[in-house]
Amino acid sequence: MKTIFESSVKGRKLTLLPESDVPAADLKAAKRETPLGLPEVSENDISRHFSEMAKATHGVNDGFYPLGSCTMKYNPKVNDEAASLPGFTNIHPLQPDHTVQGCIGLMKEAEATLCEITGMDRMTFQPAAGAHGEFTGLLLIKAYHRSRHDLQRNKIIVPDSAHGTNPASAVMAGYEVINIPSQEDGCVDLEALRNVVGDDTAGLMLTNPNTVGLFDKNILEITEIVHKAGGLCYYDGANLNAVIGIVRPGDMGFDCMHINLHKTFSTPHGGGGPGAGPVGCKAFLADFLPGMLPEGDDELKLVKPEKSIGMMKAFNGNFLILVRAYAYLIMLGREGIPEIAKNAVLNANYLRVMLAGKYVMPYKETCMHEFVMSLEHEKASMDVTAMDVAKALLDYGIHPPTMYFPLIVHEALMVEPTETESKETLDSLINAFTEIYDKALEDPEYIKSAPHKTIIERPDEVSAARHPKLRYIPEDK
Amino acid sequence: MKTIFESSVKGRKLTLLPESDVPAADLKAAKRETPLGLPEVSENDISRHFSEMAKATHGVNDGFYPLGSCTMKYNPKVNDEAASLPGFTNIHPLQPDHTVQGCIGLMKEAEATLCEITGMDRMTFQPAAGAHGEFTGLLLIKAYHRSRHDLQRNKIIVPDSAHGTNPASAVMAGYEVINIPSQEDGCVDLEALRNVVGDDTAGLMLTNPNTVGLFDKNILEITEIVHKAGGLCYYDGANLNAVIGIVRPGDMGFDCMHINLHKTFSTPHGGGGPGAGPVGCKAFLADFLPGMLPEGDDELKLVKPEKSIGMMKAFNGNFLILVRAYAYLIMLGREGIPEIAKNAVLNANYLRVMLAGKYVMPYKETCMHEFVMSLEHEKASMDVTAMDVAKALLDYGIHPPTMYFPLIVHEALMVEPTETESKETLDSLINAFTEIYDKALEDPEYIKSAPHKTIIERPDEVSAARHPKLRYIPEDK
Amino acid sequence: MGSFIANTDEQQQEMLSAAGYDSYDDLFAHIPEAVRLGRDLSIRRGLSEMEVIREMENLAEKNTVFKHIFRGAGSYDHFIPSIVKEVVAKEEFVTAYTPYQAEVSQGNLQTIFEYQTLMCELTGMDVSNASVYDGATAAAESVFMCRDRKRKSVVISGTVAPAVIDVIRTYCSGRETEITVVPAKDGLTDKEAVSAVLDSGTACLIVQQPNFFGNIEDADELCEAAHAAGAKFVMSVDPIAMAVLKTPGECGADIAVGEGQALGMPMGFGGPYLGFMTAAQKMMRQLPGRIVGQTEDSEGNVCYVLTLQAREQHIRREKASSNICSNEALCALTATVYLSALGPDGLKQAAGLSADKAHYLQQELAKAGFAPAYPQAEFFKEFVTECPVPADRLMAELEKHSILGGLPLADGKILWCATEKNTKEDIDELVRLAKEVIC
Amino acid sequence: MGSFIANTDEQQQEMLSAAGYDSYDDLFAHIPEAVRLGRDLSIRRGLSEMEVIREMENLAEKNTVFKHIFRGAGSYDHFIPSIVKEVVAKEEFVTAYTPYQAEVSQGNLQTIFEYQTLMCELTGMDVSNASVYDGATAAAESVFMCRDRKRKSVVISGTVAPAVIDVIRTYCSGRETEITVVPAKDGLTDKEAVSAVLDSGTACLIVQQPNFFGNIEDADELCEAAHAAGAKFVMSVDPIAMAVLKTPGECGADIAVGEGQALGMPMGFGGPYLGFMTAAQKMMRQLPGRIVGQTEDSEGNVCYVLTLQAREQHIRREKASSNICSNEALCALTATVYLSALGPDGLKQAAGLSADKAHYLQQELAKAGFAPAYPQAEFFKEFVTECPVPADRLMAELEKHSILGGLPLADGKILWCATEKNTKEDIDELVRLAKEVIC
Ligand SMILES: Cc1ncc(COP(=O)(O)O)c(C=O)c1O
Ligand SMILES: Cc1ncc(COP(=O)(O)O)c(C=O)c1O
Repeated sequence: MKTIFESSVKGRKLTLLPESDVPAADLKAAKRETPLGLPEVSENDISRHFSEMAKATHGVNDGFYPLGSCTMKYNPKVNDEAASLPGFTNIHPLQPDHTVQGCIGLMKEAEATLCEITGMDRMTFQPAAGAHGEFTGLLLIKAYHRSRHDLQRNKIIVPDSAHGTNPASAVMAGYEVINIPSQEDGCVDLEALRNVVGDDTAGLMLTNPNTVGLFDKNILEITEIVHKAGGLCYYDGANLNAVIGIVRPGDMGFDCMHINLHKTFSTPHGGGGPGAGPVGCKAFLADFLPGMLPEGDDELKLVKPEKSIGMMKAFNGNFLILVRAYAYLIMLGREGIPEIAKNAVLNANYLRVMLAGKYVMPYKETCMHEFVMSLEHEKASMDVTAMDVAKALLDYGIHPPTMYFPLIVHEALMVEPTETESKETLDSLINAFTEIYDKALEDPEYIKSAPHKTIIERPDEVSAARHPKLRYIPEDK
Repeated sequence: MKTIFESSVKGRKLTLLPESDVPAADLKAAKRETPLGLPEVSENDISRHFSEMAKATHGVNDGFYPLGSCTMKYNPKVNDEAASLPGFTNIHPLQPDHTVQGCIGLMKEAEATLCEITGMDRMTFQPAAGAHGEFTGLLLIKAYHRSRHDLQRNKIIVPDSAHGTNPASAVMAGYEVINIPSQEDGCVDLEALRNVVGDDTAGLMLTNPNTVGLFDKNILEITEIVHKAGGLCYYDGANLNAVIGIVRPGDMGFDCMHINLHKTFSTPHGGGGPGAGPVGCKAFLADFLPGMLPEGDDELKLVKPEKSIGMMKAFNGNFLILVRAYAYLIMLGREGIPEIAKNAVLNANYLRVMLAGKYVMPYKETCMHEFVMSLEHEKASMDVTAMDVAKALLDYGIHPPTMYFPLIVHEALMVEPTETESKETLDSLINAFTEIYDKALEDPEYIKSAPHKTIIERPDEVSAARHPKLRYIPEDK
Repeated sequence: MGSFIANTDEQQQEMLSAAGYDSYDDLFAHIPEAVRLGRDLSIRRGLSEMEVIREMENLAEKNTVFKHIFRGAGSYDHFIPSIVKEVVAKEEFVTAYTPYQAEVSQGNLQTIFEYQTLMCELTGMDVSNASVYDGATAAAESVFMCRDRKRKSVVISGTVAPAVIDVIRTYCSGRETEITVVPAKDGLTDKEAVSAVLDSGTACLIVQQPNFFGNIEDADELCEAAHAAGAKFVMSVDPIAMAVLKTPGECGADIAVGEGQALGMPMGFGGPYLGFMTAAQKMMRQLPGRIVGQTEDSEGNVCYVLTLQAREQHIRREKASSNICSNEALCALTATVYLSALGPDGLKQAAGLSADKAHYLQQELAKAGFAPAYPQAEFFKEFVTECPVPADRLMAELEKHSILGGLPLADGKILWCATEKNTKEDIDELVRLAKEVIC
Repeated sequence: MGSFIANTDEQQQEMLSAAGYDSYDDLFAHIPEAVRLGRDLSIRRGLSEMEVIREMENLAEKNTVFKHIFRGAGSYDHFIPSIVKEVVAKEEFVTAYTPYQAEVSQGNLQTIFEYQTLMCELTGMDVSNASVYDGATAAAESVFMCRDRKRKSVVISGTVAPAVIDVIRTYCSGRETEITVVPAKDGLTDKEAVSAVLDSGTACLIVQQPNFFGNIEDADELCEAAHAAGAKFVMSVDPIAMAVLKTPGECGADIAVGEGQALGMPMGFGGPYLGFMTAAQKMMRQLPGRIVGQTEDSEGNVCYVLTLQAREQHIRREKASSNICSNEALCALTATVYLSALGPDGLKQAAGLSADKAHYLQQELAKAGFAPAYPQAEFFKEFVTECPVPADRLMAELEKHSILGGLPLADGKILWCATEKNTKEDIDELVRLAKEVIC
């Protein structure tokens, strides 16, 4: 597919802006001298180019997207309609409070609702994504210990099954990462945990259900061990879809956490963002929250908490994403919220049980909203890897599960169906997996060279990294 | 591709409407007893189904669409944005005039602009499409003759090259159609015309440029002949793109006409509508116009003309289509409008000359915005028809030209590139046509069995008409 | 000045040369001097997109967007789900032409096939076309379907919407078609009077259900009367009401027509709307306009094409069943998505809520002193009341509160409407204001 | 209650059985009683879509949408072309995840590649990432790119936007990073003071162009000073200004960052926005976040993949260059379409018009008694004036006329902004009102 630059014709343009109605400013400052290499195209060129690009992009609207740890549920269109109201889009972030009572009101209501759902007391909407939320939460923990002059606590405990953002965030917050091994079932090894906690423990980062999709039954003990050692417990909320309305992180003993609005609360992923990663905390941490929090009853205002860690982002966070999530929240409400978890868990277990006939499930227990399968056996016996099976799914119009995560399972495929998928769709995945297995037995080369129906074959990632071509360069250069 | 009905699962639904907050009405009237066979689906199902449908539909955004007589130009998105403003969409058609000053003002300005462009004096926006406009115009002609008690005028003269809607409209208006043969160049045979006019002539329907894309130089003589005989002249405005800003139907001697907003004025075709076919007329016909016309200066109102033929459509026509056209009109303005015709004509002639090397152009003169090629030679020599070449173009991602129209050219392909297409796009068509020709020489079967890259092969149209299946019928019925 | 010309000046020069022309003058040289405009158009200078959108916003702001709408009379403020707007905005649907090339139009064709199915389901009829311009032209086209050499006159109940009657009259004004409008009686079709005028020259009887006054007609009996005279029975129906009322198919109608705007289209000051037409099998070949049929391709795959084209103007020219060419395809798609989104339960709910709200409004208005004009008749979502003061005064007061009241009728009465969008709170407020006006 | 659950109750039962569970209780039986909520959430009942949209409209109406905006300070009211909104609303772009599966994500990947190219063109730098959260976090991430064992402190000019400085401070608060903010002098970076604090421990000098006060810095000199001390030079730039001002690349900067909101994103009460980051080739492997590279597939077709992943958290975990995972992809797409639509001429026009309007506004305000605060400095589209009355009084008056005036600063001055959207007429009206207030 041609790049937009290759459609460029010198002098071609749209007519977007008017002539000036005031005298020309005469800037004396140093001017740009390099030619401005933007494409010169017509609106027609743009429409066609990006139509072609969209068609070469698999969205949730194109089919099943059971990408584990990503909660690729259906994104209701009413969210987008709400977020496109001019009363939200055309608001300057530095308007005086009395002119943004709707925005602040929405933040206040969203905060109250999400606090009730998570068992937290207060929440900031500044973080723009899950990882950003982790970083924020860890700074809260740091501020807490500092405020108590408990300065030697410089370690964050992270299970080896954790998402990569957890250790990375801990380091950004200036912590040393203590990795603890998971038990065979992906759950926290209490002994190992007891062994590492101490008066240098700042806190623990954990997600429950864990990254293999299992609910850690010892969760109260885990958080207690950390608390007893003087550490705090951070909850990675990426897996909230599994427990929403059923179990609350606050009740499991967590002190702060982030939520991925772009997962559990159905705001679209946008091909990689923007998301939003609000951070909730228990009351004792609320004074440290970053950004501006909604306060007041009739006259609402945005107020910076007293001992705030500062600002995680300019302005009020990804507000239009919050608008989407809020529309979703009020639509589902009290009765709808727990249905999410129930159906997410049911769909995952249905798939797990149905696929267990052909594929090896390293964990036999009831899973939560997702489960991990291991292709170790297939790799050994037919030389067909998790990657090969994933690629073969592409030919069925199905987006593959997450590959090779969590790291503690070999040849992992991590399947998260979400609650918005129907039995028929799940059955189509079961069918595809089954056919792929059978085909792999019969003709492994076919699977190993999949996909066969996509617009490109497997890309050469190695040479991409070895000889990085990161921008278009015109032929004549 | 599955129909939406085949995705239906009993009990599946969206949650769009609230519970009632008033007592239930108890209707005693006869109730529907037949089950209501609408699909039961989720919003996710809808999103995926119609995404699949959209992807199986070639739009202007997918590539070149040189469909003759249809003016498939690029539709600027600003038109759609304007037409989606709540101040237009949420207006009830029966609101009192003082609450719709914006709508009436827009109609008034659009009327003035289009009258200046066409050389007409007044215009109605009630007709919903070109054919609807023709019917309207013919009723105007009828009302005019009736008002003069000139009652024997019961014939409308139509050249045999005319679009099918012309004779059909004439019949709807209660006229007898007199077909006159065209000259070899598709122009009106003055002798033949002189022979048929008389005191039973109600009028003539004509388009200029004519349907083979040539400008009829005798146009003033033609309209004079008709006028002398007491008839009126109706202009089929479907070809206005060729002359806009250069020649005005009013100056060619036409008394009334329609405009296709969905051709010349860049409102999208919507897969077959809605369009809009405003009808303009000279002052002496204005009193007969249907619908409500904008009047007044400060306080605008909608007024029904005194001797109005009545109503062609409930309410004020396809108003939101007019909004789109108006946005386009004010954007292009005085300088932009003539550029349309110039570039439409240039693009057509460029293609015509470039293709003349391989293909037979039955008319050698300068064409206007479109031209007709004849595949008669190819049919005779290689048994490759206009249809075959058209289908072969599909494999290039190009929508074929209009086939087998006008009827006066055998194996016709009618090509209208429009002004919004670039030289590169035109060259891609020239290239495709050239390759097809060469391939046809070498392997005619390949062309005769085209297309090869579309989701279906050529459909069986004969059995479709012989055993009509016009609706989905569930398997169990 | 705005422009959507793709080619640069340089390219244009290049192409002129390549095609053998010196200049644009040369290119247009064949056009006789006498007809050339030879001057600039006397219209405004062109604008940039930014100016255009500002000007359009200014125009739109000159209109009053009422928050609460209690007016119907052929255009209805029903709720439009977000998914409907999303789907019909897809560029492929918006920009394609009529699907002449089936191989690259299967999506468009299949959705029309689905639309046809839905309209048949809704009305209980056998076949549907792909749409006509609006409900009124649909009614008018139905006359042409019924007319033949022997039967040339039309009987229309006086309870049919005046705009629909007007359009039928205009459509029929070209060909001698006698039209008899039988005055309504107590807000309903006058059955005796209708029976009396039906005769061997009557092509069809046209009745609206619910009728213009919102009242529910006894369609069975009217159908019998028409058939007894050998005439066709045409019902013009509210598609939302079809979820609950006896359908044209169940009543024995030969043709059902109607305005489809309520199925997901905005009021838009009157258009674009959707004229739907369905018919009994035997009238299939009389249907005007596009029709899509299912067939197979040369490999045996199920696929769709425009079919029965022998009825159409481009084939039959002066012998065509109608002149219609472009129809309201995108509106038909809108209805298709709307009906898929609502589903059977949702549509019943929309119908039920509309009726509930209308009945509540009527009761409350009656208590406030606005007596029902046709108390004996049963109504659906519209109804007529007396108005003890000049209607304009009431309307002016309501307008101040962003309420668009019912439609004032010529006889001083008011035609009210309610839909699922009107809340009890809004209705109570309206009634409170109305009461104040007459005190 | 609203719901987007696909399966009906019946299907759920069927699936429960198929998976070996009696009921949902059974399915959740493994969750310890002690942590179960065991009660309904104490939140509102769910609503239907119709109610949701009404409630959201009510909330939106509680905000004031100003017709005329003269406030910037990091969020700008630039014109957004219709085609931009159309393209970025395409469902595929909106709903896809990060393009992990290249074979079905070529469209997404290629547009990111185009975005990277555009950002390099704009800033004159060699390489770009695929976006970070916003301009402020981009600036903060640049610190981490520059920090190493030896150089741990940061020098920031006091003319950098306070919000950006705040975010840098917060980001750096976890790891010992000394931050020195050098107070501004006459609305510009105090070059001498900056040079004085740069030393062998300085990782980087951060400067904003145009700076927070709208003034244009002498970036070349500051770059030299930074490099002389062995520190990296980071420029935070307004992307629109890049059409006319000397670019970071031309100035010799090591890293360019900035807020991309002006490139087609609405103000949206502060987000989502777009943080862009470009760098000199040598810093490529320090860039945080996603990067797309061109490669070939096994058949030799040109294609695109996420690349250089060895920098990223999912591979390197605690050794990653940053923790960033989701970025602002759809905003990057927005910028890509915006820059394609504007093209070189359009972007220069947007920049030129903004500067013209701002300069006219400044002159007129000066005449009206609002003296420029930094008359010696040259500015682009923002500038600071004195305000002879309390700023609040002026703002309140402007608000009555739907004008959002400049941003009142802590010192009683006002930071004004103009863009191509402000007409002469609007500016004259603003100045007239301002004059009245101080009379
Ligand atoms: C378990 C887990 N934690 C954290 C994150 C990071 O979230 P984000 O991508 O929004 O930064 C993810 C996202 O993939 C995740 O799956
Ligand atoms: C020459 C000509 N006349 C009339 C029409 C009818 O226009 P519409 O399809 O809008 O009814 C057409 C449309 O194809 C046409 O090409």
